[in-house]
Amino acid sequence: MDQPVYRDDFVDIENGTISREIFVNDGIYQKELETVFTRAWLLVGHESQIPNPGDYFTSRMGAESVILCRDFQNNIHVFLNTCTHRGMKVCLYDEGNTQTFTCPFHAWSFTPDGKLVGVPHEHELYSDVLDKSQWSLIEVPKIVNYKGSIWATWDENAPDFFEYLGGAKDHLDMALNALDGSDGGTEVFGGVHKWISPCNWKIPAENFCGDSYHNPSHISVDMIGIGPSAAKGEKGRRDNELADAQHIWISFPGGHGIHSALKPENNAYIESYKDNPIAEEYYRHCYEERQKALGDKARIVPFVGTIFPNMSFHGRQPRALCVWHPNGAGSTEIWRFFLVDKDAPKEVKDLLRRYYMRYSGPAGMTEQDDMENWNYATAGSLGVIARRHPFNYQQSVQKSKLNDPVPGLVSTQMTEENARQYYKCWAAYMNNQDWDRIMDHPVRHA
Amino acid sequence: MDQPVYRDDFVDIENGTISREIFVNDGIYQKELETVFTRAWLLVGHESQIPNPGDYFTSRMGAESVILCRDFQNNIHVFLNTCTHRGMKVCLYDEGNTQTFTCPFHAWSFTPDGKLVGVPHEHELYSDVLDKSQWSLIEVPKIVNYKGSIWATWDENAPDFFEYLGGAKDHLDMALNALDGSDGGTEVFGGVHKWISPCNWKIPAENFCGDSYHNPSHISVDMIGIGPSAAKGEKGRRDNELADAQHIWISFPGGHGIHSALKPENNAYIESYKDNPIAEEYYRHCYEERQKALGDKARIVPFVGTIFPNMSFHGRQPRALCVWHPNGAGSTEIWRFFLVDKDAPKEVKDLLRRYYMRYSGPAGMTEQDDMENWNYATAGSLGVIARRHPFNYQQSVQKSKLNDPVPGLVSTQMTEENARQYYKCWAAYMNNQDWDRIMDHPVRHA
Amino acid sequence: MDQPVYRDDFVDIENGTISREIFVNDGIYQKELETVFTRAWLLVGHESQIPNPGDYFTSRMGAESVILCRDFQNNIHVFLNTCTHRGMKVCLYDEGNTQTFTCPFHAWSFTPDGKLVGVPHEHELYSDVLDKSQWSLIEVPKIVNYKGSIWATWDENAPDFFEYLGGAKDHLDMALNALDGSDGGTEVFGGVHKWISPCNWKIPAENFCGDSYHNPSHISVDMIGIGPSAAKGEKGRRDNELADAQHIWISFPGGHGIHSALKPENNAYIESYKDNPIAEEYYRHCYEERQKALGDKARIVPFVGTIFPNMSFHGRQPRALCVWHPNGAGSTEIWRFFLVDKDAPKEVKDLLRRYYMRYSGPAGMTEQDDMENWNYATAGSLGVIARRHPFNYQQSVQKSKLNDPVPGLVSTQMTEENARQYYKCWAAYMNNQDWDRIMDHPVRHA
Amino acid sequence: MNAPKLVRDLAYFTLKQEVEEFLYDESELLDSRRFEEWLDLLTDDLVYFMPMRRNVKHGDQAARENTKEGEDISWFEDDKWTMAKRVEQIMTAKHWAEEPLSRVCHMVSNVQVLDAQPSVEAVETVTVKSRFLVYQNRVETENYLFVGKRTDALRRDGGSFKIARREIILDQNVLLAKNLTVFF
Amino acid sequence: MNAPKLVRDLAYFTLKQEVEEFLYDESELLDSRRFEEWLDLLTDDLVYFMPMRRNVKHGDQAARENTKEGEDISWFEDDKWTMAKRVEQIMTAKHWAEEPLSRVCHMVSNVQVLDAQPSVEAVETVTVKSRFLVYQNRVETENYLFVGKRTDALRRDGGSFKIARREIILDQNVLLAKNLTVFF
Amino acid sequence: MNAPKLVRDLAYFTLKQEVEEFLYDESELLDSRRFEEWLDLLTDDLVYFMPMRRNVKHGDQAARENTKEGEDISWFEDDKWTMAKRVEQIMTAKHWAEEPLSRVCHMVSNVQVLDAQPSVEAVETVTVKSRFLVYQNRVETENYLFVGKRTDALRRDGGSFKIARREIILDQNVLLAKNLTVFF
Ligand code: FES
Ligand code: FES
Ligand code: FES
Ligand SMILES: [Fe+3]
Ligand SMILES: [Fe+3]
Ligand SMILES: [Fe+3]
Repeated sequence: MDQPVYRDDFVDIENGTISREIFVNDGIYQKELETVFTRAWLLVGHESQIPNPGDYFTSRMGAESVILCRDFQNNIHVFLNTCTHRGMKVCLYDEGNTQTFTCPFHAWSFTPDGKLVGVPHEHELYSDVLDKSQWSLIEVPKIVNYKGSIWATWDENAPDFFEYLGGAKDHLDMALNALDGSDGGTEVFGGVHKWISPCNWKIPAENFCGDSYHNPSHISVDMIGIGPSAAKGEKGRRDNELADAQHIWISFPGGHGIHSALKPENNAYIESYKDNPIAEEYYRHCYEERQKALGDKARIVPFVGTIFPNMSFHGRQPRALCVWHPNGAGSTEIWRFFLVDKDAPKEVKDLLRRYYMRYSGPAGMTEQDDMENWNYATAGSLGVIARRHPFNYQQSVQKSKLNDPVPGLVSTQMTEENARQYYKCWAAYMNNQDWDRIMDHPVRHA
Repeated sequence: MDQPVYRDDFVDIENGTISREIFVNDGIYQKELETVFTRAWLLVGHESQIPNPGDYFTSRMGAESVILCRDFQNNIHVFLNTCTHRGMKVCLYDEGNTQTFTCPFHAWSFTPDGKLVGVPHEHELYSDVLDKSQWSLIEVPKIVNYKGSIWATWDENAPDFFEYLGGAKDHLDMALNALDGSDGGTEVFGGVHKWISPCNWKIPAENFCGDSYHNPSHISVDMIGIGPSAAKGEKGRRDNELADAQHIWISFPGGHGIHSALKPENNAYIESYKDNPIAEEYYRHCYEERQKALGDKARIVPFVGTIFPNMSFHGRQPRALCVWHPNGAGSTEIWRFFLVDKDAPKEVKDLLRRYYMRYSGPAGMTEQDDMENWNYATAGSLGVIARRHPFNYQQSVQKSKLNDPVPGLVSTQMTEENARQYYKCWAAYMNNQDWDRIMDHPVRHA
Repeated sequence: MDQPVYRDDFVDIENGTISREIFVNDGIYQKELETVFTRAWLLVGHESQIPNPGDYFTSRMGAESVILCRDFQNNIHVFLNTCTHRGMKVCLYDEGNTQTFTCPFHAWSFTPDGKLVGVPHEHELYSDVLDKSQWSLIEVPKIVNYKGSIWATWDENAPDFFEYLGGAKDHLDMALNALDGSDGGTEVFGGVHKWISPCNWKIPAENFCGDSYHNPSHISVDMIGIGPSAAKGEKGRRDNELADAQHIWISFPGGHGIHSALKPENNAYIESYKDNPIAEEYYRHCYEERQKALGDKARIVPFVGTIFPNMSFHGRQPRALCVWHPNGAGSTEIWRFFLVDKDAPKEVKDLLRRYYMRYSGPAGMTEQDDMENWNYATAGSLGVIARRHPFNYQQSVQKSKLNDPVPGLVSTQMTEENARQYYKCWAAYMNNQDWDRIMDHPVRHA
Repeated sequence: MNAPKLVRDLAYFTLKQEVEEFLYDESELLDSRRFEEWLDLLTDDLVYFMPMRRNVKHGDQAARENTKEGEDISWFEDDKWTMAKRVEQIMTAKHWAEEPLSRVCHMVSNVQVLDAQPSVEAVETVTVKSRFLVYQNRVETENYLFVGKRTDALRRDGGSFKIARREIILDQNVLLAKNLTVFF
Repeated sequence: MNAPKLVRDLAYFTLKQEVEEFLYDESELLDSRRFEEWLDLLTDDLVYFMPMRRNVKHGDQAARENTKEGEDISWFEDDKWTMAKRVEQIMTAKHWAEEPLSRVCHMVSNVQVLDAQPSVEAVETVTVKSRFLVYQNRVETENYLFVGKRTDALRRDGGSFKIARREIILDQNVLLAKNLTVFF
Repeated sequence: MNAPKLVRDLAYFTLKQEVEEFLYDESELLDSRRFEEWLDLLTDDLVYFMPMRRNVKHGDQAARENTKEGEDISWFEDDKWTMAKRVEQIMTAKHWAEEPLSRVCHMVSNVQVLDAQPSVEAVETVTVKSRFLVYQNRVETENYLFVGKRTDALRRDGGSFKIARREIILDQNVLLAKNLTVFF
């Protein structure tokens, strides 16, 4: 009844309108689980969470529980957290180290490489019928360890991760590399934020793909100042090191949307950790190191972005990897892994931890106000009359340029182009289109 | 699965049976939202709640939040409470006064006449694309202020309110006029009862359209006496001023059902506020004034009624306007506005307030027992076997007369005719019929 | 969307796979309510709960509330707990004694034989329209009192109970007879366990139809010992009187699955109530009495079993009748009636009560661990990817024999044959097949 | 800190202990359904008031958040006579909303003695604030949780007290229960 | 008012404070999962009883509402040996229903000293009533709330007490939890 | 029984009463939204810590169950400056997550005095454990229940105390609320 099948006119990026149905309709939500989350690359966790053989971290792909673990050959795997015998979860812990995953129901046991190695009374009860090799833990066909971040997809025909990521890679790199530019020099702090937010999962994903227009959401923190220079009187919620930069909004094939910035030629470092001289010194030092290493390329500095469909990152403060797990049409289970330079001094790590906690997550003074809007934007779209009135996505229509000044479909002014392209790609998944059509994008026609 | 489309045999008023499906089926509930609540006239609130320009009261139409407000030209509007940009509720307060409704998400702002007046960075980001006039707050096409009560419909083709109301007007008038008959001399008390009751919304609507047969629900209050003469030993839950009156049950086109009463020729006032001489005096005085003003017409005195689909009123004590907001097939959000004569003395207003509170609403000794029955009548009809057995509506079949002794389809004995006509009309909405068919009714053929 | 209609390939007992859909799919759950629970024989309660005329016990059939009561002619009835006028539950008590069931809504009243005897104002309001005989309480067409246990079905064409039960009767008998074998010498203790468990109802039903393979679920109680000889140092969760017995798993037409045991020729009693000499003496005595009475047939001793679809019993300790009431695809309301010999000494009854409570139900140390597995086996099967991987039912495929050494389709080793046959029968109901097809089973072809 | 102003001396703590005992004994009467005995704890001039609570903008709370006693419609604005009627109704055994009777549990915490007149030592009237959690469970699975604050005026009555005024702040807007049949 | 009968004098309040301390310390042991230490608080002749509760018609409560100790099936009717087994089971680390261990919080309120034998001054056994809210949270999002009353018989044990009898009234009919693995 | 070690003498109970008063007064400030006054109760070197809690296997609790102060990401690891900012934010009237303001009720129970330094008689710092139930209700039907334990270090401040350290154990894993805008 309230679940019409997905219709193409729901996403009309030419006219800049998108139906509210896609954010509230239970039928469309179910279809997303079947068409988007079974095919797209999803972030599962971080290598530094499972340093040793037998280590595991229980994660989530779409609405399903998965186990990220390291086997005794040091290979990393991602398995569906369900016994192949009768479905019991083989792991009810968030993390740990184990020799085998032994099911509490009938004690089938699996090694961390997924193999079914233990079947009680196997000989008497299953001789010449049960082919154990066919009943291993259900494993993702494709997985990648990218600078420590672990990604996986359920679609063996999915493009390889770097092809999938395309030009978005350069920007995600900046989140995963150390501040001084050294390759993948980050780790995640212990402690993963997990909470449930009453909004459709696409709203925060879109929010991070370049919705800079929602600044008014944060007027309260901007008024009082909560950044790393706030104690010295700076207002705003974040360091001001982008003060002299040109913000850029970039869309890429696969629906990824990035918001980065381009510093002026001189590319001067701007003091932005005034509350703490050690941090200030560290940031200045890293900034200069990065410039030495990258030269002119160092002028591009990260901000935020969304890797389709539901992973977002904060490349600058508060540096983090976020996943917006679908949890029903009107509910999202949010996970956030916080990043920091492996080699940063303790003082800097402590300052950042505290800043991250007061900025992000359910106790974050900034994100609390985002979530209030995500919540009631979803609730405000549930009704029969509301669903007759599409959302407006007309911002900066036709204003983006191709590969100028950087690769991608680029806008140098605030735009909803990233969102429009995000939903165009989403629609391709909903229509079960092939990967060519999914990855279709203006930059491909340049 | 458990949601067959609506079938015509569900409502069989000839044989006096109605399927339980219409009270428990989720699919039918969704269809009601789409066919009934998007077309019928709905009560939104009362003028006295928004006396000044900029005043607003957040109300509800069907399952959706709406804003009732007064603009600075003193015009009253009803808007859907959702931002046209991305759906955020533009108002999270129950009531107040404001210059603009400014959305917390991206700060689009709307004046109380609905106009989109503020779009941050409009020129840079939306030049020659966004036609602001097309993105005002979503407003009802039709609204009416009837003796202070505000009504609206989402259907621009709906008949005008008085045509819609038809003969039911004379009876609703009695609730909205002052006791002495002076036109619309009522106001609503501050404080609107809002609570959630686990029943299908049509059950209370039907209950008020003339189900006098459910008296046994109230045996406990009738035994102990809680009325305005109870302290003087009167039993029963209400004044006894109808002791000598002829009760009449009247159905009107549009599905409205009324239960009023006709006093004898002499039309003597009956003492019924014995606990309080000032009230007694006031009621006697008003009664006589009304008789002077209306003459023989004064013999008709109000009791209760339902204006299709989900508004009911108590014309006598405890005088109130009720709305049964659909809140899921098995849940109703009940709102009640309590009426009182603007010019009644403080003592009378106080006595009535207290009486209203002990009689009505979730703390009301009378209505508590109604709700228990509404709750478990719904629950008792959920099952597969139960759904195979329709409800019985055979009471006083064929016993009503046309326009005798008063206009309408009238019964002078207890009857389920009002309910039968109510569901016949409801079925017309469910079949998306035109207004002629919806307003079709025996009195139209007289 | 997530509710494909039932498909035949969901149950593939030849290859020993069953789709997870049947345990998690809301559409299939609805279909079960309509096809299985409206036709199969269901356990309603026990005669000893309503010893006197006017006594009633409020029970449940499928997802619906029913009243088990004894009329004043001493006949036992089962009625749907809903008023035929407008659906109100006519009984909100768990048990009691009454002259009539009088509806609180409009006071229609029904005698314990279901007749509508009271209709307020019947003559004025219903003369020559209402045929009271047609509006009795809705009664099951078939009911049986089998050794005190009361069973009913909504299908008047259902086979008679004993035909339905078939060979399973001999085994259920052992639960309902006294320990000394005397016919139906049991009663139920006061106090019925009722609780809600987040699992699909078929999982526990299958668990009791012979899933002896889930022993690992109970490793904790087996390690510590909680049985009636535990204080004397015995480990395990149950008496060890089956130590020398041959376990047998038997499937019967109608989908019933039984797990009993066959004692050796000498059929010696094994001490198993060491903690209490009186109980020990009582059990030994009954054992010998039973052997005298039954001779060689006494070698068959009961263990557990499931009578299709949702009734299970514990024939040995903790002796009980269980019902797995469907309560949503992912929720089961579990009821358990505990059995004891009418004539057992108080000491024995007390010892058993205490043992039952520490073993069974939500406070039962054994069953708690079952429920954990039932819960997360259901939860672990909800996902889109999980649903693509069927459960494994390959245990002891093709290993059962016909009527050897006892009647039925028998396995002398642990097997999932009982489960396979259970689901084969379930599939027949889902396909609305006739009773011949439903009762079709290998033993019918022997 | 702007705390209740009484000196926290021995007399104060003794009074407070007495008050706590009284409130616990009262809860016990209610939960064990000894309603008539509970009525005896109410003075004849009792005021039993529970306002409704609105969502209003920052700064408007004092003026607009709660409905006003003696002026607006509230959840309760009862006198002793009405409370007696409520009890009488339950006792008819025909009060369907309480038939069968609910299973109710009153948890009282954070007892604060805000004022004692004329003095803590010779108290006539004591003003007491407390927090409550009232758990109501009915029929098979009906379940309601009421949490909020009470401000009571207790009047000395020999060795014990009587309740002269009770103001109940229920922390809800739309009432999340079908009924208010429990006493707070 | 028919309240607990003891004189509310200094000895009474001192005893009550002692009892409150004991109950809070007990909760702390349970919530910090020091189960063996908690067992030491139970006398060897412990009776631990939690009846089931029925919906019955007005007037039948006394006779039929609760299942009967020593006669009916209840939720719990345990002795010390059984409680020890329950603890032993948790400690196996194989008790799946408590693996991983629940996060449990015991809130105790409305402590009432109903009786003290032979006397408040030289107490051997004290009868204590209290209200409880037990919050249980497990795995990711499992959440259960248990609210009700306890009546304990506490036996003097040197400077402290031991629990000789605990009767738990859980205010539910159909149990609204999948398991009862927590101690009350 | 391994209970808190202080002797339960008059001085102890007097101190405990004082502490209870303090905690109740504090709750009252929070629930009546007198946030600036509440800030005055925090010492300048305040540590306000709420770890996240993991599901880990039996035996790993001590090492892995809770996130670690000074090392991991937690729900809160705030100093006074940050708490002041949180209050400041609410006062802007633009903190959408608290606009309109929530209806909040703090219930505190099971107050235990774990330690008093240098002595109960001349206390400088007292370590207090308590249980909390925080009920939050917002807008129309938003409803959150937070239950857990607090361990506070209270520092003597003239006739009253200040909070020098508060460690909050919220008994949840995945947070069952959209936000943590309330103070615990
Ligand atoms: S479900 Fe895992 S072993 Fe059976
Ligand atoms: S949603 Fe209202 S301004 Fe964007
Ligand atoms: S519903 Fe039972 S008498 Fe009307
Ligand atoms: Fe933001
Ligand atoms: Fe009524
Ligand atoms: Fe088992």
